[in-house]
Amino acid sequence: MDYLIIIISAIFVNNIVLAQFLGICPFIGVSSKVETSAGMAGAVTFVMVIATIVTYLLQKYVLEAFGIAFMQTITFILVIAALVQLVEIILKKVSPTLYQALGIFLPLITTNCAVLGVAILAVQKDYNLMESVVFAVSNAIGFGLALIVFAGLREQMDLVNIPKGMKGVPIAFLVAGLLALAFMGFAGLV
Amino acid sequence: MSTTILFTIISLCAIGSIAAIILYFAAQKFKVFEDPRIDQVEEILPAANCGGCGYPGCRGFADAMVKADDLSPFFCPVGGNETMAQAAEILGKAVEAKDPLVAVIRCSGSPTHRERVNTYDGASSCTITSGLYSGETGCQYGCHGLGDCVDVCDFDAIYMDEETGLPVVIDDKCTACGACVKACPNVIIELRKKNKKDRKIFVSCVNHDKGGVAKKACKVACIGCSKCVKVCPHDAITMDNFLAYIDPNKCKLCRKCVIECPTGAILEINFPPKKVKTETQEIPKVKAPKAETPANPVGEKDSKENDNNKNQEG
Amino acid sequence: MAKRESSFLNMVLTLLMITFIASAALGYLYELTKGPIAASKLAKLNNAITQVVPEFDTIPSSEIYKMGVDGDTLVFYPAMKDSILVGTAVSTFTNKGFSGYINLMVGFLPDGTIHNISVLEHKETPGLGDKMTKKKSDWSVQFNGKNPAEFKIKVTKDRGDVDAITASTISSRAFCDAVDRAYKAYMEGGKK
Amino acid sequence: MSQWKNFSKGFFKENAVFVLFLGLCPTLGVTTSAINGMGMGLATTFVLVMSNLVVSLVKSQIPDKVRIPSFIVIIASFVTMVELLMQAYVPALFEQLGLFIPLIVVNCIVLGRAEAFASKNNVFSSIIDGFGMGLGFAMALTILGGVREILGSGTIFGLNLHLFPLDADGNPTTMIVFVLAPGAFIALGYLIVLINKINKKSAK
Amino acid sequence: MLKTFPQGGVHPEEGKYSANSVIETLPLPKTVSIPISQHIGAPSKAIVAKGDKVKVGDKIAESAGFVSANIHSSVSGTVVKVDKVLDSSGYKQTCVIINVEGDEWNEAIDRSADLKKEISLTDKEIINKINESGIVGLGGATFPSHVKLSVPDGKKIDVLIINGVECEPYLTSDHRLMLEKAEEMLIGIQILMKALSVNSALIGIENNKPDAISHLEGLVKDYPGIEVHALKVQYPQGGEKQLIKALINREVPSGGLPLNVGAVVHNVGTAFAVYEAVQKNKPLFERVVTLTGKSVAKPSNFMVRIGAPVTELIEAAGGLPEDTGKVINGGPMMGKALNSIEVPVVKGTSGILIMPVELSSRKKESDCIRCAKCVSVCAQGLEPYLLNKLAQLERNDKLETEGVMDCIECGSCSYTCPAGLPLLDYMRLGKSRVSQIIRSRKQ
Amino acid sequence: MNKLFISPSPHVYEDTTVKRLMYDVVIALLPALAISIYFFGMGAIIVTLTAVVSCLAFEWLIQKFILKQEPSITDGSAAVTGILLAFNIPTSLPIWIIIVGSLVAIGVAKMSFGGLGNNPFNPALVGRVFMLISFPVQMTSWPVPTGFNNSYTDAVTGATPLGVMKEGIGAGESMSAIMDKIPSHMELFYGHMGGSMGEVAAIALILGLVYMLYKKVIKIHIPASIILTITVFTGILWLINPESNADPLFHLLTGGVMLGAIFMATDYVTSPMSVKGMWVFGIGIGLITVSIRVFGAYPEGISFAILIMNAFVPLINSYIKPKRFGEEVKNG
Ligand SMILES: Cc1cc2nc3c(=O)[nH]c(=O)nc-3n(C[C@H](O)[C@H](O)[C@H](O)COP(=O)(O)O)c2cc1C
Ligand SMILES: Cc1cc2nc3c(=O)[nH]c(=O)nc-3n(C[C@H](O)[C@H](O)[C@H](O)COP(=O)(O)O)c2cc1C
Ligand SMILES: Cc1cc2nc3c(=O)[nH]c(=O)nc-3n(C[C@H](O)[C@H](O)[C@H](O)COP(=O)(O)O)c2cc1C
Ligand SMILES: Cc1cc2nc3c(=O)[nH]c(=O)nc-3n(C[C@H](O)[C@H](O)[C@H](O)CO)c2cc1C
Ligand code: SF4
Ligand code: SF4
Ligand code: SF4
Ligand code: SF4
Ligand code: FES
Repeated sequence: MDYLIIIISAIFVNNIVLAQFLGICPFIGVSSKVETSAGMAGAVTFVMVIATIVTYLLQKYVLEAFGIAFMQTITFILVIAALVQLVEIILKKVSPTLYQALGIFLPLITTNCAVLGVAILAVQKDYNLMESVVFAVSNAIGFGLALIVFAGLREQMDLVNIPKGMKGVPIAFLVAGLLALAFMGFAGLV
Repeated sequence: MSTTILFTIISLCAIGSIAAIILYFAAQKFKVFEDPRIDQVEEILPAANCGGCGYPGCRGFADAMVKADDLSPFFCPVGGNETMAQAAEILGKAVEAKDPLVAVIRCSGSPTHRERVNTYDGASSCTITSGLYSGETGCQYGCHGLGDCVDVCDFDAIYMDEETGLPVVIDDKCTACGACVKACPNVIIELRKKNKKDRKIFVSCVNHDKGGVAKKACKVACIGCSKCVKVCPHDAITMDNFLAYIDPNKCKLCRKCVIECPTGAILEINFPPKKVKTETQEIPKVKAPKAETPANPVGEKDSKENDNNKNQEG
Repeated sequence: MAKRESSFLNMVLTLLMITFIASAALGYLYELTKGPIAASKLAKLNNAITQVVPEFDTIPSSEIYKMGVDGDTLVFYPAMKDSILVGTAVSTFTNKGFSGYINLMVGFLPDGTIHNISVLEHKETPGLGDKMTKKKSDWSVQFNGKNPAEFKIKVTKDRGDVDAITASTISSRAFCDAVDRAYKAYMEGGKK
Repeated sequence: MSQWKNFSKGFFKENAVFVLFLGLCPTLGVTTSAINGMGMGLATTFVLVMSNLVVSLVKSQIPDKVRIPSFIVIIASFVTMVELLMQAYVPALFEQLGLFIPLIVVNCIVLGRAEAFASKNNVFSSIIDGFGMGLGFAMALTILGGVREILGSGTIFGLNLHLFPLDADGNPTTMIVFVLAPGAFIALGYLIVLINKINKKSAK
Repeated sequence: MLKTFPQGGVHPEEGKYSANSVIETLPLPKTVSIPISQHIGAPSKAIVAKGDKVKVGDKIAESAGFVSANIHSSVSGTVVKVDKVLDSSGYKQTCVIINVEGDEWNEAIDRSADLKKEISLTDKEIINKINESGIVGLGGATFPSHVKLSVPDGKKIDVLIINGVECEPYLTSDHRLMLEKAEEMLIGIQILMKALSVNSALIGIENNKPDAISHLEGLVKDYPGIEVHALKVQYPQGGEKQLIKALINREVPSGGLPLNVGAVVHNVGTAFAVYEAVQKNKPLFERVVTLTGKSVAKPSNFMVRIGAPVTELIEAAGGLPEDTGKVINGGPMMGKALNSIEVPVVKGTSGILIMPVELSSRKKESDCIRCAKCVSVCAQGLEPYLLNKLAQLERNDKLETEGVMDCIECGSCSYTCPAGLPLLDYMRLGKSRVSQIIRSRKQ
Repeated sequence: MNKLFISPSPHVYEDTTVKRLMYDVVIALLPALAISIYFFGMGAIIVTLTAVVSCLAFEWLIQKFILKQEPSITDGSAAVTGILLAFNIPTSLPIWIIIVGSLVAIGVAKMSFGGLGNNPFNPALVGRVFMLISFPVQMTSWPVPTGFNNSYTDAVTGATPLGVMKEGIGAGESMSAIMDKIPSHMELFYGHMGGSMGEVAAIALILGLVYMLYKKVIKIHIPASIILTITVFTGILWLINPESNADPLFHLLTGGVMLGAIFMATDYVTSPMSVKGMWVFGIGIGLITVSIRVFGAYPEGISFAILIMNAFVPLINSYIKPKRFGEEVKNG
């Protein structure tokens, strides 16, 4: 049941993008097409899960063990940056097709606060390893859901007559706002 | 030094070194070579991504140029010779200067000259109209006036003149990308040489009908009388199927044909006024000094109308 | 200035240098700020205690005792004046808030009467649930001077005596839940 | 480029939030009030200026391949410093800004400026650039925070403006949406339109 | 329940004013101008020149390829000139202009009125005869009929479908033909069956022509293998894909032809023309044309010589109404608006419809309200609102994947759109762009 | 002779226009309006007038002065939005809040996207949800239906049946005890209950549905799929435990299910284009509505459910297509 709560909370109620404001830059930037959004969502899921596991271990067995929890930010980001590179390299070797699909998004993820944010949140919430993983996966799904729905909406925006001044990013924000408004309905679901 | 500081240093350095080692191997193993000149060339291109060069976007063009041995088939109409020279310099290759071009509209069939015989009531698109029938007038070759060319111009260089119902090119803004030429279903727009003072002489008509038919449909039609061909001292004019064409490469802008044309189908643009046949002119020639392109479109229109003080002797 | 080459040694050395300097600086700064950070945390705690119990002359935060309740711990801070217990501040919690966890400091007089309440931590919605804080509204004042023995710590909808925050029954319920938990623990054995 | 231009571009022409759309998470996340926005903006400015300074100092010593990791470490150090300092001296604000302080590290503006500007320019220009971009960012956040605070709480910098009618309990009936997530997006959307208009006008 | 196609469709006001007017023969015009391109495919080559004398039924232009058709003179007289004249295509096209002198027929033509039932020719000979006689589909597409009958090796046709649907509002030429020339038509169908070597033919007729249905049902008893089917009234049932689906529940694959599902579709008029060509040796030089319209004094059906000017028909039907706003070659759903009434009748002219001014302009256009009415009326299962937008934005790749090439240009979407959008206009634009791309890809 | 008109085919048009469709919706809404006025009196009139007038005014002002288009308020869509907005709010809502809601509905949700036909979210619902979140107190003070009266903001308020149920379940009461406090199903059917002004009378709304179906304004798929899904979902819950879950009929007759399913989910602009898509859309709305009602914080969820599914419409449209003629054969 706890896992269910984590999942529903992360995907719908406290959606990482629409309620927590994490990963907004790619949300706005990489969402003009549904297909690319799906690729981005896949890449984020991948990195987010691995990063959460690694940072969890780092936190428990290095930072807390040595009493240097204040070094969280710097170590986490270093690890994430290295990890993204590593993933890129391994992927290139192991699965060129997957690399083709996710490759272009990987560099973008380093500076995506969603990954760092989820890693830090998992620690803050005192989750155990399994819970952290579930938390990361659900957040990634929440991110993907928001991104793909949003990309769908933006594709439609290309086909309608948006007033000149609103075209592009402003209308994207407006759509995001209304999407967030709709998602408020999930409030209290957990 | 306290243990905290020590631990801090040790752990961070350890993480740092691990990262560095990983990155080093990454750098070693997966080198991807991309010619840095592509970036350099792309940087000097106008980034209009208009496709006027025939390549998908400016980067595609840069890529193709870097790979090519000979730059002569390449030309960026937006950036012009200057850009091409820069690109050549980066690539260490030679380019020939190309004459700058500008789009001209080869139809003067405004409602006063060309009577409307039908009313079109379909989608506002020249291509759609032309698929349907020959147009609202008796001339099946002329401009439909629904502005497909205006829509495709990325540089706002064409607008529709409300009075004549014909498109007008703003020479200063036109980059000769050729988008309008492709868009016009009746091939009315031509890219012609642009000389220093923007002077041009051309037959502003595309009607291939025989003289009588053409003249009946439109007062300023080329009737294929060949007078201009005979009078041209430079052999610049050819006659094809009752339509005269002035070769811009041969034409020396002597203006003899303009006077000769009985219908006024030949336009001379941006010439000082001439005192011939003034009495037959429909529109008095007011030669305004060529205005700088003003920023707002309304202004543009005004200045353009001055630019187009055509010799319309009907 | 020529760039350094990306040779293996250079890369590792550079990163090592940077991480070394960075960590040394940070470690040093941490040592420097450790004191003030702890102090400011303590100040916050003391401030909260002072708000919820009558005047005292001891340092309650140094005489704490704890009690495990409902899977978490309540912390008690007895406040004395002239060696007489004037009140006890209880740090209590609830997970039933609209957005989960809420942390309150409830001050009880020795007879169990609520002296005052302050909100330490909450994530309730601005404009709705956050009216429980004193900064936003006077709602929580209704608890002051009430003894839960006769004043039922439940919202009126649940047949209690507490008027809920308008449109925020959930937050109000949660608030009552936390106060009630503190009261029960205090009466059960928290009184020392 | 004159230093003034270098400084001022961050406010309008290359404003991180309104024009470049960078650093959006803190922009949306912390701007429930003007003061929060300003605090976050200033914290970012500090990191930006310091990292620009350090990066432009050491730029020639860093091999290309480890440029990004090195920059990240430098930036992360300053972020951690801000964290520690704020925790120690402005704990209330620190609590309000919460998660978004460590996230300065991934704020694309900071790394972006280090990459695009400081690693190519001299120390002085880099500092000026950092100040310009940072204060521009702070300005954007303060404006957004201000708008959201006025509409959502009826106050500005905590000052009650008495804009909204009071309800039965004596609290102002404000548009709470604006301090919640949807309001952040919507307010920013319209602000961008406004700034675009102003930028276009001033360009003429 | 009556058969019909399952998806989409509209039911415009029928307006069949001329349904009860017996086919009259139009008096000979003074001159005719016969375009040398009246069919889909390569334009034929004129084989007469100025000054030549021709008789009715003489070949005046020769087929210029397999997909092309011969053109025969519809009158006797002198060729005045071969020149470009405005025709119903809206453009000036090469026409043979003939001054009518008397009415002298080519001797080979059997002008007797008797019904000739037995079919003496073999299948190959029939097809040759049809080719020779310049027969093209009279259902509107004017596709050379012999091409459809020449089934490629490896393909098997098992049913002939005769299109007597006439789902276009106003038009009644097929209806009258089925009433007045039923026997000839049935023999024509037998000829076609023989040419295709099939032993089953289905005639599909919409239920709004009960007289034609009962008339034919009475007659088919004598013609083994031919069946008459009444169909629910639903436009565009006459489209061959829809008709095949309605009658034999086979679905012509996207991009495919009827022969992919073993069927060939011919119009009733074509069947009649085949009868005349094969049994009477009479090439295609006249056809039934409906002249109708709300304000037309005398909505009529005429037997008209190809090349006769439309003005003559209008005169014969009581003159051009005062309030004329639009003159349409064909029906209101698929017909083509004429930019002049001086143009000649051609093989594809099944009717001339005169619309009053108040019915001539389109609805005011506004933004698409996404009501999905266009989607639900599209018999091809397309999404016109989307294709319209994609065509405007020139998103050609997407247009292709969204199936623009499947559009049969029936016009139901434009007809129904409450926002008055010119959906079909853009669909055609999209189709032409995409087909260009497809063609260039093949090269 | 006149100049001949030339246009590509077709040359005849159906006589439905956007205007006609919209006014048909207005007509279909009249029975519900009448019942609201009967139960809520003056308040209903004030609220409806305010909403309609301000929606029309905002649309006109924005088109005239900001977008510089030709105003098109006569097309009736703003009036529909206005009426539906009014139908979704209690009849005691202060005028200024209604005006703010109209501004959000028209200005933010509709005109910012370019007006009729371009908005991805249902304007009236955006307005309503905006108000609900911003002004929860006012938006949840439901006047008691008393028969025609002149009270407006001073109306006596009470809880809606759904509110009573949510409270009751929250307080651990049994369903039968809760049902005693709630009007009978028959009363719910003709609208004798507290709630938003337009949602109370199922019978009037169904009358509107019948009219719109008859006039071919809408198709049955969306309302049917929503109602079916809610029936099945709540039916399952009810069968599992009738003491803590209300029966399906109760769920259908209370709250905005009927209003939402008939008038708001069917908004052309914000609903899918294909029949299959409409089913997916309706089922989604049904599931989310019940989830929010049963598990969420709000007693009623249909507004949110419709808005959430509005967001999915583009995806539905691009992945759930009508069956193309000749398609299977090609693939097979
Ligand atoms: C975004 C949002 C935030 C909310 N925040 C709270 C909250 O913090 N506290 C609360 O009690 N109710 C909150 N609610 C309202 C509840 O959903 C619920 O309507 C209310 O608590 C119960 O209604 P009542 O208090 O009017 O009886 C919120 C609603 C929404 C949509
Ligand atoms: C929308 C549409 C409607 C059509 N309606 C008819 C019709 O009513 N009668 C008809 O004979 N052909 C109609 N056709 C043409 C048929 O598809 C087909 O081409 C014709 O029946 C073939 O016979 P033919 O070659 O003998 O003309 C229609 C075509 C389309 C696309
Ligand atoms: C390029 C082309 C090739 C065709 N080939 C055949 C064919 O081989 N056999 C056949 O029965 N019909 C053939 N058709 C005719 C079509 O099936 C159809 O009858 C014609 O396009 C008119 O149909 P419509 O009136 O429904 O548009 C062909 C049509 C085209 C355009
Ligand atoms: C059947 C139908 C239902 C409608 N429902 C709504 C609605 O729920 N909310 C609304 O604002 N407008 C509604 N409208 C009006 C209009 O379509 C709507 O304002 C558009 O979304 C504006 O672009 C409806 C119109 C029709 C025809
Ligand atoms: S006028 Fe024509 S050639 Fe000139 S820029 Fe515009 S589209 Fe290109
Ligand atoms: S020049 Fe060509 S494209 Fe331009 S308006 Fe005329 S017909 Fe259309
Ligand atoms: S005759 Fe010549 S000038 Fe006149 S409309 Fe035709 S093309 Fe244009
Ligand atoms: S019928 Fe017209 S308004 Fe309706 S969806 Fe199709 S194009 Fe849009
Ligand atoms: S600030 Fe850019 S993703 Fe968060």
